[in-house]
Amino acid sequence: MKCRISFDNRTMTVQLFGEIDHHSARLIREQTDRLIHQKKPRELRLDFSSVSFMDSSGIGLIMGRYRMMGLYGGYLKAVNVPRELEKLMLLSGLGTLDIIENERQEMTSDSY
Amino acid sequence: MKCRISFDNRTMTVQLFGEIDHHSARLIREQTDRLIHQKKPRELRLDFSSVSFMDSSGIGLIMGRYRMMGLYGGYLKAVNVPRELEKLMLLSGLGTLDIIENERQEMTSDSY
Amino acid sequence: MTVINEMNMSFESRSSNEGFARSAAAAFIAQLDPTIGELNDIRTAVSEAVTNCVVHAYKNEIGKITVNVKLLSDNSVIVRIHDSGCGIENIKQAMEPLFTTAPSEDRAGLGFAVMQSFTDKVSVRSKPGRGTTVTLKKALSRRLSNG
Amino acid sequence: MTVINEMNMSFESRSSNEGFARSAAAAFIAQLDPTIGELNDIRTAVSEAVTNCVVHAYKNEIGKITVNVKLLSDNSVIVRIHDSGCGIENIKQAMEPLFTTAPSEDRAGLGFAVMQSFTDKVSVRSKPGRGTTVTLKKALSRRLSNG
Ligand SMILES: Nc1ncnc2c1ncn2[C@@H]1O[C@H](COP(=O)(O)OP(=O)(O)O)[C@@H](O)[C@H]1O
Ligand SMILES: Nc1ncnc2c1ncn2[C@@H]1O[C@H](COP(=O)(O)OP(=O)(O)O)[C@@H](O)[C@H]1O
Repeated sequence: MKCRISFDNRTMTVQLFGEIDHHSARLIREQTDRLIHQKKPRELRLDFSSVSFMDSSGIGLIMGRYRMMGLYGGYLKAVNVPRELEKLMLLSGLGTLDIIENERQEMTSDSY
Repeated sequence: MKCRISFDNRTMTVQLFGEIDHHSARLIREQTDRLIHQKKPRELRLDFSSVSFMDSSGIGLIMGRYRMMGLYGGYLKAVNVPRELEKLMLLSGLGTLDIIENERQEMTSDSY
Repeated sequence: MTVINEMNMSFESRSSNEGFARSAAAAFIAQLDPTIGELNDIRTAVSEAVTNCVVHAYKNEIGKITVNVKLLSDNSVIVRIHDSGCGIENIKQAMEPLFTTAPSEDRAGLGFAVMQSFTDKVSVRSKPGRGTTVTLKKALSRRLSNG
Repeated sequence: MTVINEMNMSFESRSSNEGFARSAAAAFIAQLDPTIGELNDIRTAVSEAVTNCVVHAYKNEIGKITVNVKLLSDNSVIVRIHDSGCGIENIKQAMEPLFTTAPSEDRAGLGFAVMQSFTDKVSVRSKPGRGTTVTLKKALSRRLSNG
């Protein structure tokens, strides 16, 4: 599991790859947290498009970053969440926090 | 492991899928041998393009069909052999039987 | 119900083995020709149970984790994950969604909740100081392509 | 050389377990970040050894096969495949390319030859009537991305 981190203005995007579990979450956490502290972005975008597996450790990862961004007055978005991860995301209650960028929205704009 | 069998004139083509080992070879053998006996093709083409794994059971499968085709006065060709299976095919001595359809030939004809 | 095939494995409670454990369990169960969704559910539930052994059962030590997988004749699967770690004092509380004893480590407290929603039945036996056994059961859909 | 991680598994000598066994061994070894070629070599060699247990060791019965995988600190791998089946009378002869005692079943007699050419070292211990242990060793290339 590697992640690729990029910045655009005050938006930090973390492209996640492969399987997110307790083992890989630690590595991702180390890489992202250092940069969050350094750069204090306004928006943290976690891109799940290349994630093939995730368990509740991934939920812990998201929640931890969500709280951290809140402390800095910023916010977090989970984007491009694959269909297979939706079940887990919904179960976790992340849906109610309004951090998952909705695919339906994209589809609507497509259909105009 | 499934295989798809088709006929064109007196050529019988077996498209192999997935992993070829002792377990799956039995199923492939049962399906092909019945049809070889029935239709007595002149040429048997085993297409390896969709094979993701093979061990020496696959060599046994090829050799057994090679002998069977010989009994009927026909012949066998192994076509579209992926690079990863070449090591195994060469080790087995199949190279000397001239049954592997050479990729280099295709490349040569491409370059004219 | 008869057991048509069975597998045992054991490995150390290193976090790098979490991926191995769920992959191996899934590779064994793949024999029953489950749907991709079913296999992903099992992979996820096994990952939760094995991770709990690494994170909670053997907090500051390396211990042994064993996984037993049974394939049953009614097309269902039983996976048993066992550790000889610290055990659970209050199982009922432990299984409540969001309950966790390790919030500082980004644990979401959702491990048992995920196991429960991704399988048909979760049972837990534990003795404080002796270890924990989690048993997951899941029925797979019967498909025509089977056999 | 120290063992940095180790795994054991056991399963029945059913041919449907051949695929599981090589996949599980490969999933464990994947931790060392081998190349695709190296992983395929190991997968193939393990498949040969496990198939031999199914086909030869337990010819007309179902017996237990155990596989032990060790990851060593020098980035090498040891895989041990054990059965308690019929054993091998003449190991030297058995290891000769093209030698097989089951030609009728489409065995090519190349199992040991494949193990030898796909790994660095193959050792065989066997007692007729008691069983056979095959040990495969393979060094993996060290890559910069490692760690
Ligand atoms: N195998 C285990 N050994 C000891 N304690 C465990 C084990 N599994 C779970 N627990 C306890 O149950 C609690 C809830 O587990 P779980 O729902 O998986 O959430 P999480 O792992 O995020 O804490 C854990 O915080 C821990 O206290
Ligand atoms: N685990 C085993 N138990 C008993 N006999 C074995 C075992 N492995 C190999 N043999 C013997 O060694 C011979 C050669 O094995 P191998 O090179 O793998 O070729 P093949 O499996 O195609 O026969 C087998 O035919 C068998 O007689």
